[in-house]
Amino acid sequence: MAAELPFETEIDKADSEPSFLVDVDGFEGPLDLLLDLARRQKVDLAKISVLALANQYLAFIEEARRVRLELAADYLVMAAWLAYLKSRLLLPEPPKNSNEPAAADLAAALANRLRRLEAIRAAAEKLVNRPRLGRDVFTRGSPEGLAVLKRPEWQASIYDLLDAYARQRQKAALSHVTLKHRVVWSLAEARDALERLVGVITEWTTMDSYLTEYLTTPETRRTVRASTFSASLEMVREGKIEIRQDAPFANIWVRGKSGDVPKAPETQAA
Amino acid sequence: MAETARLAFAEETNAEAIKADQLREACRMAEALLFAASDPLDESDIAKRLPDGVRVTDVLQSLRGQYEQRGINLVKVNKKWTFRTAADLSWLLSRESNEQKKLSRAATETLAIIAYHQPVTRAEIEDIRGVAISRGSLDVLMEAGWIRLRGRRKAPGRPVTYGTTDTFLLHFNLESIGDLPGLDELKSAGMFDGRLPPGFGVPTPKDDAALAEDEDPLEGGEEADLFEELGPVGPSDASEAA
Amino acid sequence: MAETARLAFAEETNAEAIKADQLREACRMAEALLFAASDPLDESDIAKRLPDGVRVTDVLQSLRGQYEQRGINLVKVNKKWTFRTAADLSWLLSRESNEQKKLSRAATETLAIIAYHQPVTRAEIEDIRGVAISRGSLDVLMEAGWIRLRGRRKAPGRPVTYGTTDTFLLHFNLESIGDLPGLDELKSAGMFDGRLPPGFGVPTPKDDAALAEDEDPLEGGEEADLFEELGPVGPSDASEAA
Repeated sequence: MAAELPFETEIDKADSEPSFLVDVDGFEGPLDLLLDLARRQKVDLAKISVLALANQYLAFIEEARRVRLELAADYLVMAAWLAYLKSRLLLPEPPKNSNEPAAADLAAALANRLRRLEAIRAAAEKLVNRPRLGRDVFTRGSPEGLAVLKRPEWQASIYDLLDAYARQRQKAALSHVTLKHRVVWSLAEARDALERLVGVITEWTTMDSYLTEYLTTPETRRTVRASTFSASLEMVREGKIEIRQDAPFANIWVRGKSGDVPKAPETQAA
Repeated sequence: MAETARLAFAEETNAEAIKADQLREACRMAEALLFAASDPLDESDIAKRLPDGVRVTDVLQSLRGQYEQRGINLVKVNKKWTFRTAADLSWLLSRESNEQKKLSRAATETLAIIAYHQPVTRAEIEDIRGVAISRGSLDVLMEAGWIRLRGRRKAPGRPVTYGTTDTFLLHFNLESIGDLPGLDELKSAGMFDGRLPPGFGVPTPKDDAALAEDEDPLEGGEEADLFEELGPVGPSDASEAA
Repeated sequence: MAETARLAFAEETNAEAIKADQLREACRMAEALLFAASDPLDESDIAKRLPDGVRVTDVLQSLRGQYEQRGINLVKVNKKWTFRTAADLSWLLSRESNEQKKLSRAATETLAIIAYHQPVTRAEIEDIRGVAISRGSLDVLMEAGWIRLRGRRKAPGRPVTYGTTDTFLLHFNLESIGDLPGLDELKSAGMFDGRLPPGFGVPTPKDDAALAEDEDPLEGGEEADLFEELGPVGPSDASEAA
């Protein structure tokens, strides 16, 4: 308690100062407010009178209440704590063996917090006032940039290669089988060919000899014969040609019916 | 005798001349690289592109010296090198168009606390300021790329620890975190006792990628999630941060 | 008399020193301006920002001289000034790095056909594949150094014939092209299933440098032109090749 005495005069002075502006908006919390109040004592924070500070803070809160200013809860919590601290500072120290911390220690801890806040504020000030990139100092306006050219290194394994080859060949081989379409002579084709040929031949001729040109493979032979025979029957009906067959599976004979030759009876042809 | 001595001397000076030539050429190369690069270059990246037989540190020290008095300077930030305009010419170059948003007081103080006390938890920041940090302050600092989530404190609740980034050093022209202004004053003031946990009291800021003894790593992908989890930015926060 | 002369001289040297200082400072300023500018600067733009009493041409000439031997040079382009990396160092600014890429399926298939059926024309490859080959596939194979233009087929249109290279053998670890497995080996390796039509065969690949009987040589310098003539690589080709 004795340690606090030298500051009594200061406390009075501080108390007698005109009341503060009740404007809590400008403060970043109770600690900020306390720091501001402490600065008004115009002494080193190490030598601050915590008791005076507590009084000032409590007076501030009182004033705020008087004008019915809404205060954030943490301001009130701090007020309650400071009221407690104040009472501890004013009352005689409890016996040494008590579990409660000494009032002087509590006061010192508060002073330390204020000093710490002040110190970090000073540091923050110095930090943000350094020459800053994009505000005070600048990097090159148009750097060419360092390019890394990516050169592809193609990778494939022999397995990939063989697999790809076999798969393609197999696919192609199988698709050839399925896609192979049968050659079919249409009736119209057969008739066209027959009409062209009978114009020049008036003698009996085997049908196959008309068709030598088209009978190239066994497969085509079948379709050409079938279609030609069908077409020839149609042309016989129209009286354009005559056909005859001497025996089953024998050659079929064909001859054109020239316009001036009188029409043979149809039965003759069969 | 005299002859051999003379020859040896001649050889020596010759070797020195060659070495000087080599250094000069390496300087040209480093210079070109640093000028062309759009970001600060790692010493090792520069070394890779320099000819064998020259030490990259020699080259960079020499270059830094050559540019010391010029309108552009070579600066080192956490082992990375970059050219910058000289700080004293800031008046000449300030661009209005490029004006940066002024940091709020809350954001400035939060940044300073993170810078000087890192690795530091949110609760510790709030303890120093005596007030809760708004989401907006952390958002702004995170967005600027100046702070990052480092890990989790090995303590009840495993709170996230914050630290600064290389971008922070770059932006504030600091060669390393040890160059923070006023660090000595803060240390000698010895005021980091108070109610902070033991071990927090010695303010040697660390922005090592390596975690501190009392830090655990963040889990994979946690970083993004964590930041999200801080909650949406409210209008009041945003206005404070601006 | 002597005294005044001495004074005058002192004054003169003093004035000169001041002038030199002024020029040096103006150089610093111009240097910083040119460095930070995102575009080349007009002389008049620079002049506007320099202190009165210095001639911008003096400053720029002096700067140009100072940077002449350095890794970056001050150059005048279209009446505007800018810093440029020294031309002899431009090779430094790009570094090649190999990037391993898997060959696309289309390219692999094309390569396989060329390997087995060489000398083979594009039309023949397409006939076997049943699909048109994209320019990209041939490009990639050519770029990889695995295929080459061999000659021209003695046939209508004289189409170019393709074959494989030694690089191809090296990459696929083949001692010679004859080491490519034949039909029986492919069958026993399970590459073909049993449903092969009768008469199905796999050619015995040959990559002789000597032209085949039905091949004509390419004319001199034709190789490069031919490749060009295939037309530009379209984006779709490129993506297929990747």
